[in-house]
Amino acid sequence: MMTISHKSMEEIRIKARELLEKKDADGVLALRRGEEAVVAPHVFREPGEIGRLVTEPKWPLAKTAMRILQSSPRDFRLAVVVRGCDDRALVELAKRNQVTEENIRFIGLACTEEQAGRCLCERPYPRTIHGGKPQPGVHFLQDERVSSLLEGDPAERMARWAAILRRCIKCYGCRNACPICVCVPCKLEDDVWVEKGSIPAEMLVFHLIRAFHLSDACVACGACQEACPVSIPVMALQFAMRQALKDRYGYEPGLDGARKSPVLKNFLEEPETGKDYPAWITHGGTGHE
Amino acid sequence: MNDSFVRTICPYCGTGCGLILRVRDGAAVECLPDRDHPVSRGHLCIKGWYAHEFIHHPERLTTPLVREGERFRPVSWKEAIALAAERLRGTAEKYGGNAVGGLSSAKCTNEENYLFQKLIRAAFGTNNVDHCARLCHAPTTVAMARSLGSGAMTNSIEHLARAGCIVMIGSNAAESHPIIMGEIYRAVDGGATLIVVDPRKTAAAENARIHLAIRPGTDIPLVCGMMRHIIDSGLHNGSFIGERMEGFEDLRAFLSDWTVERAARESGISEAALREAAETFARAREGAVVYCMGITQHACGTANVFALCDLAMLCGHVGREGSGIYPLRGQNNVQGACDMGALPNVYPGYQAVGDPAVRDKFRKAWGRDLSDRPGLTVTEMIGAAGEDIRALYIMAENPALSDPDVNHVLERLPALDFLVVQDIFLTETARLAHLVLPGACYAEKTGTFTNTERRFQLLRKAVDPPGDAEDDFSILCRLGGALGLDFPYRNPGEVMEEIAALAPAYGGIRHGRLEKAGIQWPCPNTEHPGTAFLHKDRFTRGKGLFVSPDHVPPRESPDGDYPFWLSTGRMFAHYHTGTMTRRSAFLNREQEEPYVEIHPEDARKLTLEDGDPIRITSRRGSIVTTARVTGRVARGSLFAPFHFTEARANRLTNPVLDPLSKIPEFKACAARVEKIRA
Amino acid sequence: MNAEKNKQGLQGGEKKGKAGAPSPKILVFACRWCGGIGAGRAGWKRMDLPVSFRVIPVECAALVEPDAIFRALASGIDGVAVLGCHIGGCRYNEANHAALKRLELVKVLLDTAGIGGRRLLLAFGTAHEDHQFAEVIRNFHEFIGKEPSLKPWLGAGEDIFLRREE
Amino acid sequence: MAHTVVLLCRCFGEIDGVVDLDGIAGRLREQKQDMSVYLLDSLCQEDDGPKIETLLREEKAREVVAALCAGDRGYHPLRNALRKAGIGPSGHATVDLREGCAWVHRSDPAGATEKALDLVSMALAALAEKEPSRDVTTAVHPSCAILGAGPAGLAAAAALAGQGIHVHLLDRADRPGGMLNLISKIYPEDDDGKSRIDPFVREVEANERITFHPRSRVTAATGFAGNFRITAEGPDGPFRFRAGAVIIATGAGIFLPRGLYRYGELKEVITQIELERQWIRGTPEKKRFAFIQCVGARSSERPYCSTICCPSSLKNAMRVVAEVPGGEATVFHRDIMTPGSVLEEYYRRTMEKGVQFVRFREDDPPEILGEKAVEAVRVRDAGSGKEHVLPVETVVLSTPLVPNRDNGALSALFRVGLDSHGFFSETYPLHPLETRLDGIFIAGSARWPVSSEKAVEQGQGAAMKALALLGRDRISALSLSRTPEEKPGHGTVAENACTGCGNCVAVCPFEACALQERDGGRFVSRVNKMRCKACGSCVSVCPNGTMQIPEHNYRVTAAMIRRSFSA
Repeated sequence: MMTISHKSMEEIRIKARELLEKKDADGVLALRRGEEAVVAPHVFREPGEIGRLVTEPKWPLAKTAMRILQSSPRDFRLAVVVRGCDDRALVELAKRNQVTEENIRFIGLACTEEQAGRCLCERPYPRTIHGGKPQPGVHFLQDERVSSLLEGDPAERMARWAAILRRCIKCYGCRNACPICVCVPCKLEDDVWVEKGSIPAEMLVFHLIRAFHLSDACVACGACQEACPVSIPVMALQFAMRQALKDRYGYEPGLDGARKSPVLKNFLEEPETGKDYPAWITHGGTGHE
Repeated sequence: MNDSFVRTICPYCGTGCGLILRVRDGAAVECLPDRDHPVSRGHLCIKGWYAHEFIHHPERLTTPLVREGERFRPVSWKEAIALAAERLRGTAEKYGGNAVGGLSSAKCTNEENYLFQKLIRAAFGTNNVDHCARLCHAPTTVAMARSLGSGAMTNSIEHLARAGCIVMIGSNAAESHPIIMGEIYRAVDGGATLIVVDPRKTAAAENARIHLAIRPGTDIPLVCGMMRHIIDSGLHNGSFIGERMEGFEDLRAFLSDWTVERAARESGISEAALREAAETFARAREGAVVYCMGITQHACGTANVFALCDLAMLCGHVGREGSGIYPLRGQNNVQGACDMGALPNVYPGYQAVGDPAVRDKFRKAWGRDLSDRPGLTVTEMIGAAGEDIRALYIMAENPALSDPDVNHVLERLPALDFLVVQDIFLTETARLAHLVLPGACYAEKTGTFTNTERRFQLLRKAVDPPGDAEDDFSILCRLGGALGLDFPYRNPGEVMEEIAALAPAYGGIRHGRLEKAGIQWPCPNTEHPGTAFLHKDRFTRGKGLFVSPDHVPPRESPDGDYPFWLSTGRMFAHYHTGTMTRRSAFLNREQEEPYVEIHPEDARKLTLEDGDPIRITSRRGSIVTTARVTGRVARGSLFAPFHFTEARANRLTNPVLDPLSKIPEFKACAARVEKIRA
Repeated sequence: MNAEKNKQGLQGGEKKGKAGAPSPKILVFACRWCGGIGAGRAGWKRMDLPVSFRVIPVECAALVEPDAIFRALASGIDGVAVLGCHIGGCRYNEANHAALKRLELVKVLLDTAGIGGRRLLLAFGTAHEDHQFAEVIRNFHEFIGKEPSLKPWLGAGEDIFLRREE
Repeated sequence: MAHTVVLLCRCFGEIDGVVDLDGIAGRLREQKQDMSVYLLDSLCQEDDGPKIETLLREEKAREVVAALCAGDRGYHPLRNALRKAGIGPSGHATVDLREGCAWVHRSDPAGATEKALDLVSMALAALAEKEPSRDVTTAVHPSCAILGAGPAGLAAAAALAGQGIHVHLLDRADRPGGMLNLISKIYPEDDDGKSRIDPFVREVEANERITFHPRSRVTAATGFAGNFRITAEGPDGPFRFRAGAVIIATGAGIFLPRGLYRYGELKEVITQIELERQWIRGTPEKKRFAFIQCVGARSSERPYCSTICCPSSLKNAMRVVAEVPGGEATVFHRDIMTPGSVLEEYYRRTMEKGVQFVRFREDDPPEILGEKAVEAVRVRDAGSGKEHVLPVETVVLSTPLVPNRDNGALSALFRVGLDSHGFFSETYPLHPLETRLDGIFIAGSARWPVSSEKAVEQGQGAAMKALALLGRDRISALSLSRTPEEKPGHGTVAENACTGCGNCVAVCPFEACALQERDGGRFVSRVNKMRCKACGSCVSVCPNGTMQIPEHNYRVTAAMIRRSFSA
């Protein structure tokens, strides 16, 4: 029988094969099912290989695509099978001059409803879809593990966060897996900011610096927490900031390559929606009234 | 000019996580977690994320080297192999085969270990083959073999997540086996209680519901106290004991001396805490015991393991998915090296060298006469170096850093007539060799590793070894041939077939079957899916055996001259002797210099500030390092990571051995601290 | 006049505020064209302020890195105030616009983490007069004094905290 | 290792009356060996400067921490001493122990002392991490672009040309003179507008150093102080030129009071400028004039006073009385603004000449009566509260000057700020003719409605400011100053670490950052140190600390934080 994901996989294969046959792409970055159903990333070069291309499990490829493009000649055109999050990530990377969209062929894959649920994804589909049907998004507070960290009395929240972050084994996985984190060196490696050589990582700086550096870039792909060996829901730190950007400036990272982050713009270029700047400041307060 | 992605296995700890190496232009440029891997499921620790960095390090050995005075001369393979064969054979002819010894490697593949022990045993008719398991889990193999019948982790790593109570004792998994720690946290998220027994306030201890900070070397008093309390309050699993155990009455009798009061007093924790821990574990629907070097590296290491087995079996916490005994193996393939018989007393598959039938089987297979006498252990061989042992073949081990009382090691090794070391870097040990053979690292060869949950996993070649270096499989084949043995293997897969034929437990293992997720032994035949957990309905030895653990306090304890407890171990960013991690730029940046943890109050007494240079001295020697002032260690205790060659913690450790397993007492010795005035 | 009283200052020991309760630790980043001037004027007026704050003068609020705020909180500081010029009054064109947006976002993150965005005080254009500066400092001092300790967040083992004390 | 000197100022007891400076000195000496601590009674007296300088020289000081009052700005003796002893911004740090500590903590000496020690330790820690910015210099192009050929622009042009500077004078109109071309006579001397500007116009025509670009406007401007590259649009197409400095003298616009006082409905309701036009044509035939002040000014949407309307009403009212046979003039006002002796005397004269003045309340303005034409004005006297109806024939509305429509575009072009009304704003009150970007100056009604007289003053002032820059043949980025103090360094990129994300470029308020492409399509940010004002915007948006102001680098901040409560 033909499951939804199987059907969409076929659609993706068709697009991928077409790109290679038409010589519209020099390679297709996607998952390949190897011997014994083992899945791993792969750069497909021949239309003949495409039969091995698979779309499950979810496997963020944006960063890998970037690395490949960065070490390839300028005219190298890479097609990438992108889910909504990969798509948004590549857009953000392009904004930061890490890739140029001209070199990328997007093969859009819409996630299944289950996948969207697993990721608490608000936008489980890319800009253009070649495989699958766009499913409704899921609100992140639907997961009680997340909501318990974001709602309720601050003091308890502090305790809960501290308790869970104390697990951190400082694997840097959240950073390494993040498609937007590209800095070398990275502030997290600098003992001026985060002290070295002990775990848990100095929680308050390590995690807040990491979270804040992504405040206007996080595309909510969840790669960070999927990479966390000790199951810390690190992405939960991002939700409120993403929401704030949406409410204040109608901004959502990864949707519009032409629009820079409003946080980099002044109130004349990028006014808060409805008003120039926060109410309290116009009547000369301190945000503490 | 194309990127390829090679699925392989992490070369560090025994967890055996899945790595994907991104290879570009013949170089491994990036490590990615393998989301499709049964054990790690897309997770890696800091070491795994950067496991590619040392592969192409400029200091890699690229050609065989022959010592000439103080210096080394590059030579051809032909010359090198000829020299090795001649000197080894010469020694055997002159002093007898037992004058030759071999240290195999927990870093090398099963196939290589098999070939190594076969080479030593067949070519020289001696059983002088051992490896660093001696220094980590020898007590486990001995004790668990005795009380359960099999010396390996009873269950699978993923089963930890299903436990209702986990007792983690003498293990700092958060730093040494981070991915396994992750499984434990999954259990905690599922409502399990985590009990950590550790003299230090480790990261894991901080996240435990109960942390029992016992005095160093008082594991047996604690466990006995717990068992006593469990029995007294009738929480032991009577039916389980009745049906599947023997020796209960002896244990009950033995425990009569171990009142909770005494146990608490000796281990230095409150009775209440002891009772709560005991009850929580006994009451748990599924209970798991996780332990590591903190248990084994004692002069009473074997007894420690007996105690833990007793505790688990007393509550019937064996033989089910969520329950079990989890010795965490330290090296990526230390399980495999043992399985492959790189031990002085057993052939592959733990078949005793003393058993005539077994010996006959191997004699037929290998076509050589074999010795029936168990050989010498690592520590014994090094102790006898230059006397009973005249020539030593060390494959990818670094005793000059990893063994206890390395000063002693550094004296002994040069006394050898001939020392050949096979490694990927010019290690502290290789520097002492007459002949150095350049081997290949995990990314440069195929073969199998067996992780701590008995899982055979396929290692895939991603890049070529540097220069003339060769993978250890080929080197062994060359040397075997030169020694007149018949090593006709075209690839490691063929070796695996030979192993399968000789060791029933691995009868079903074939490289072809390992692609997807590997196979957990026992796996008797090629249809068998492998075994996720042992002792399901019956113990390997039939009935489980309660063995009464006799408490032996550490041989050396603090006194006027040496007022501190010193314990050694690992820190999260480095691995073992640092041969690889300290050559990985990123990991080294995380922790560049050696340090010793000392409690703030002790520091204050010694007017030590964090980061001050200090000298640590024990009866064996002294090292210069820096102080890390931290509440993680107890008052009067020191903790020294042993990764740092510039401050070899093992210059200090005490080489006294556990009588049964011959493991040295790394975890407890006495030392003193002096501030070095700048 | 205070010759011997002020000697106590260097005796060390548990730092007590005048109330006797441990005094909060407040760090103030003051734009020299605004908060800096306010501080000076408060001085001229001999206003009496709690000793709990330390001022780090900056050219502009835009120079205050969010990371520095996290570093401060992680180093045992209980509250951070950023004093900048009013929107439109920045000496560096619109530098303080972006700064304000940025720091507002920091508040959101601090709230998320349960640390509380109100530990970060933003006074843009409302601290350049003596009484304004004094008011800001006094209120913030009072407010932070009531806030719970950040220990849970810092308590990654006493060690780290101790070690940080240099 | 650099020798450190700490100067603790007692301020004649103002500081150590509260803070135990001797104790602090003691503690400091323990802390660091290679450090000398001095307690002085003062650092600000005339003779202190030389004293400190010799002290620093003798000590061979490389790093200096001075703890004193908050007044250590600008030409403070200490600063001079430091400059003379060759200690730059990265070599010294000052701590405010008086206003910042002693004076506000007099009730808690113990706490104050502790705090003082912390503050000094913070400064020491900061100093240890400070690094000097590398300075750059640039040749000054001895020419100046002056936008607007009104009185301000003309005066500036003449002044600069007179000093040998080449001037590009641009104006939207086809002849110089600006608003003066629309005005018949100028108060208070009653000489006509032409005569006021003719000398300047002649100068412009005669002086070959001045190039007048009629009907031209700037379309693009890049570069920096000493070397701006300007593109303009003229009648015969675009043209480019270089300028070492720019003076913005584009003047202001005129407010048309549509809908106010039936303006546009009755043709006898006119503005001052329309009246001026009548005067230029000849003497108006109407006899009874009413002048209404503050039309559309000092209101909610235009809160400011335009300053020139009262004097011009006085002038025109006076002319009506004096020159129109049987002419009558009444001025309806909220207040008459005639600051300064001359104007006040002028006001007096108009009253003597018989001009009537009626004050009304803002909430009860005069009302224009009449169906087809203006017949009378009804007004309630603010003083008596009585209502009067005065027959008039012409109503003249005094409207304010308003910002030019293209101010916004211009400010964006040059990255100079506008004030809340939309006029060009100065750096800060002590530097009235300078904008926030070095090398760009403002004069005349572009920055505030002023009389032609003041416009001329400001034009000449701006010219002198420009000359201070244009007079030098080279300038350095660090010596370019927007305050009496030197610039505290500027943005510096560690290029090997720059990811080229472009955050700094997007955020820089002065367009000082730009991305530069490197081999392999990699981008790195470069800072134009001449434009950089060291505000630090780029620093706080740089994801990995690549962008730093060496004197205020993140290590400085971190060090201060760690020390902030260390006593």
